[in-house]
Amino acid sequence: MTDAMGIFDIMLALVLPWLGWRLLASPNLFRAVVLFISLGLLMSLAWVRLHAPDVALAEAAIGAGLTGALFLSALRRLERLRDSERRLDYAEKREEEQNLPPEKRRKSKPVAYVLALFLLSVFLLLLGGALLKTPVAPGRLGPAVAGQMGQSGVQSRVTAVLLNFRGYDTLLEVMVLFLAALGVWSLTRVRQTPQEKVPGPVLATLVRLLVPLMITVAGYLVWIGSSRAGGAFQGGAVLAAAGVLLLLANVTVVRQIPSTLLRWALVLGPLLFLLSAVACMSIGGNLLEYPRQSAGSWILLIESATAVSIGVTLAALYAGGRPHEPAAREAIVDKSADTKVKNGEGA
Amino acid sequence: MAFLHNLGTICILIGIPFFVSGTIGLLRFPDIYTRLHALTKADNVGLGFVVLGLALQAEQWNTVARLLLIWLLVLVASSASCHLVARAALRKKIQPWSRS
Amino acid sequence: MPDTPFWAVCLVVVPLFFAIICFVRSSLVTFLGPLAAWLNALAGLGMTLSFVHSGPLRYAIGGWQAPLGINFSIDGLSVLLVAMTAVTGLSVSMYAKGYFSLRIGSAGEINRHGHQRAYFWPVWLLLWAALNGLFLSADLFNIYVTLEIIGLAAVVLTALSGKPAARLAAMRYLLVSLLGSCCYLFGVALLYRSYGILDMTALSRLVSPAPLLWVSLALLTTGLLLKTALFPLHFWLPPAHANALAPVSAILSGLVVKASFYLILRLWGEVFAQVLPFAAYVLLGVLGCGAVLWGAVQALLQKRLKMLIAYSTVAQLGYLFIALPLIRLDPGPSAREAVILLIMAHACAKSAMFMAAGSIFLKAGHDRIDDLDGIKEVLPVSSFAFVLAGVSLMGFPPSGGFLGKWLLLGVSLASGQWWWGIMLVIGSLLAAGYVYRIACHLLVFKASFSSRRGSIPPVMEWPAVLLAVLAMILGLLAGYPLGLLEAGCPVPIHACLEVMP
Amino acid sequence: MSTIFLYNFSGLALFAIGLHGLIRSSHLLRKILAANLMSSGIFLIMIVGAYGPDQALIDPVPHAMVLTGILVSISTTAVALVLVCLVQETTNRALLLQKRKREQRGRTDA
Repeated sequence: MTDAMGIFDIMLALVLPWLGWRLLASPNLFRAVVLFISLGLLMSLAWVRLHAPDVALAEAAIGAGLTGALFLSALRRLERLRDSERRLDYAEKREEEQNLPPEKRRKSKPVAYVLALFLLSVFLLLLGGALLKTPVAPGRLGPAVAGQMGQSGVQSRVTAVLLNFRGYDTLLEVMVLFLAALGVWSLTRVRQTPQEKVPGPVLATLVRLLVPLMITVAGYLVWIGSSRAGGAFQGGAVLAAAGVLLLLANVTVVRQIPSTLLRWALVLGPLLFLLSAVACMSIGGNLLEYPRQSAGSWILLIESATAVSIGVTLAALYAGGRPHEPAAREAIVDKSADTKVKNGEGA
Repeated sequence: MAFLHNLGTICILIGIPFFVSGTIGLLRFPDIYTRLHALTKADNVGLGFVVLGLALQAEQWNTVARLLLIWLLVLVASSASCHLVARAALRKKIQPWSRS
Repeated sequence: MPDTPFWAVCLVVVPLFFAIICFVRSSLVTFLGPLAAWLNALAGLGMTLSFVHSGPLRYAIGGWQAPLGINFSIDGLSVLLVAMTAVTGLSVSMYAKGYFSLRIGSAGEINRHGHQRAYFWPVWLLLWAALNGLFLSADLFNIYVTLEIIGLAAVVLTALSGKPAARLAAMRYLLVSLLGSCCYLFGVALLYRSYGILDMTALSRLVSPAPLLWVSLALLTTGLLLKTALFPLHFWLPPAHANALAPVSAILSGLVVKASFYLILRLWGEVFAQVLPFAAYVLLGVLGCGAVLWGAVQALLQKRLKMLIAYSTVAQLGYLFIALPLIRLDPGPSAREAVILLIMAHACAKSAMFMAAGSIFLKAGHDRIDDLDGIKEVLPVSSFAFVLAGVSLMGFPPSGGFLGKWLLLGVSLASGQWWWGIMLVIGSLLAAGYVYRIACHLLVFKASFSSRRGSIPPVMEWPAVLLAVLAMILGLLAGYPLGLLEAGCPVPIHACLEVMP
Repeated sequence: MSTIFLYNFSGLALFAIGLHGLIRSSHLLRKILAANLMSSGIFLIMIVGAYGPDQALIDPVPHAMVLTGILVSISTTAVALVLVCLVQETTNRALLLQKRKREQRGRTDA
């Protein structure tokens, strides 16, 4: 049995870089993205082999699934843009060129490139050699975590590290996600999906069947996260997948979510996390120092809110832009500013 | 217990050729429709056998239930995505392959 | 009066909270944003005052002490940088308030849509929180997360301008920042792998020369150098800083590049100072010399005002790296003090320059240097602020820049490595060249300058003056900040047991 | 243990391939894919470092760090992809190989 697993490990360890190479060398961007998704799935197999089930879940859902969906939708958007600009003939030649892999495009290899490649490979060889020579420090923080597990309020060690011992990291991490949503919203508006594009009966049934199930699974993952693999990130990813499915099926309800509600859903997790971090101080502890008896409930509360926000945020990232807000508000602000300036000029 | 375990192993072994043939079909068949056919049909049967085998080896009932749920979900997902891919291909006016 | 940990927590929590509220209630953003800026500045002030009383300490977040949990390590260096961020950030925020509510000309001409203001504030507040978090944190991985927030927020702010050039610059900035973070993360991963610890103070006791340490330090440093834009890796900086909106440019040039330099200073000056060979410092110093020369020469050649300021940032960052070998050589604290002075003076001066340039840009409608003759007739305050900041940048006494360079010169002569001193002098002469060039156009050359555009409100002009004056008199006030620095050598971990309840 | 150690090298290889692709590819989408590969490689090395033959010997801290890292990388990827679309919108191509001069002039004509 162990031999078989050993062979499996060797194959997987070889296939991962090979796929990586193939996907970057592939002339077709669509194929590259598909290879990227399959690489993500194989990565999650590797995580399972390395006894990292939490990471495996997150990788399969976020690293492969949602990132892949983001890439595919970006690709579609790029192609649509390109199609609309086909008439610009000077661009066309470039397009042909950019679909070629870099190796074929630049036949001549300048000396600087070869030199850089050489230096890089020397560095990597050194790195590899150093990795081989240096043993992993024994134990690291593992024993420290194990020693304090009794006070963490949860049974799963990864969750304990994420939400308790290093909860501040996770707080900032949730802010990164919030920032990404802010960034995407600040850059562009969501693309209008044509009204008449209705999903087929199969997709509609699938949505009706899967979305409630996915929400249940997300809740389960958050719940089980306190004792086993799972947690806010994984649960949020499943919620996000449900959101992406709804967006794909172009369900009317999703399009009509009021923007205020969406904004509150986006910040629910970050806000609650932040407020409970501060609340811990007001009870007399440090920042994020949960009361020892009720730490489990605090963590569950934070995780649930965070999972909702992560789900909404990731789905919003997939939607790829700020929603069409009631134009009135922006217009009013603009107008008042304009009149102010005019008055100022007049005076 | 050992009997059930062996039976499970046999089921898994039966499932593997289906996966292999599905994959060969994916690689060797001429057009998208036939490839979809190979992929979904053969793989679903293969997965059924593997799940059955694992369920026979499982030690707890809730593991069996979860395995069953996984199998059902994969069935739903693969048939739905097969349908969607085929529909998209038809919309793009990709002609089904014929021997002529 | 609240204690230091309270202020430290406020410095991170308050901007985060207001960023969230600004996003949810975007109609109140004109009120909430500046309010948050004032509160932040207040927290910075409170932090500094209580630090003077209580001295350095460590704060265990979540109640978990260092190896297991994440700690704030509050020492003189971090307090100084937090205070610098507070002063600069407050001025830029005031400027931004005026900038976004001002619309000169028709809406189509200067394309600042309402959404720019709505998104500027939350992103800037997140950036501010991350800067404070970075300066306070003692944990290498936590610093990675704050670096990510800083990088992503900086990119978003750059792209906010919406102009094609800004978008391209933001794209390039994002890729560089991604590469930099990857290298940094790799370095942290390798360090954790071989030492099993993420806390910087604890790490500094464990490190010993080993192959894996060199590799991980090379990765860490490369990542940070990419983000700091040291000379050969500076290619992304000028377009990004020059094409962003004016308050954004001030933030990027004044504060964001300092964040990653601060980390280099920590790692090279404290954590790994015992094991790193002197040659490595010399290498960074040489690159710094290259930055000083290349940046200054490029700045002299620029036709656009903002581009010139951006290249001047490249040059000024070079000084900071020249100081690194001198810090290593110097037995006393003066090289270290000099580099802090240079950082603070540059933050003030460069933000002032970008803000003044933004006002000039708005008034004139362009920033071609040759066509700015006589702008002092219509914008006397901003022109004065710009030139004053420039003069402090080139190191005219009694500016902070002067004192910093003077100290460095002293160290380089005392240690016998006088060539660093020569580089400082050459760099200052070149800086004088480009500052005088602009000063001539802004203040000296006579021309009738007519602008049909509306007036620039005082809230956009005076913050720049304030910062420029501050940069100018920093040399006189230097005793106060440097006193703080001496108070706070890094706290050993066991000391926190006494401080913490 | 020895076969597990192999994953170190596939992580290293992924990092190297990603680095090469990030610098050498011209299409921005491919650059972003390459950056994702780089971070995957780093994650792999981190998790291998945390490996223990027994569940109890596994160090959970790198697992938590990698989880954080995965979310960070999808955040940056999302922003990057939107930026790529914007770059293509304004310049007709998703490349960075712009003439430097044109870029610097950009604002002057505004």
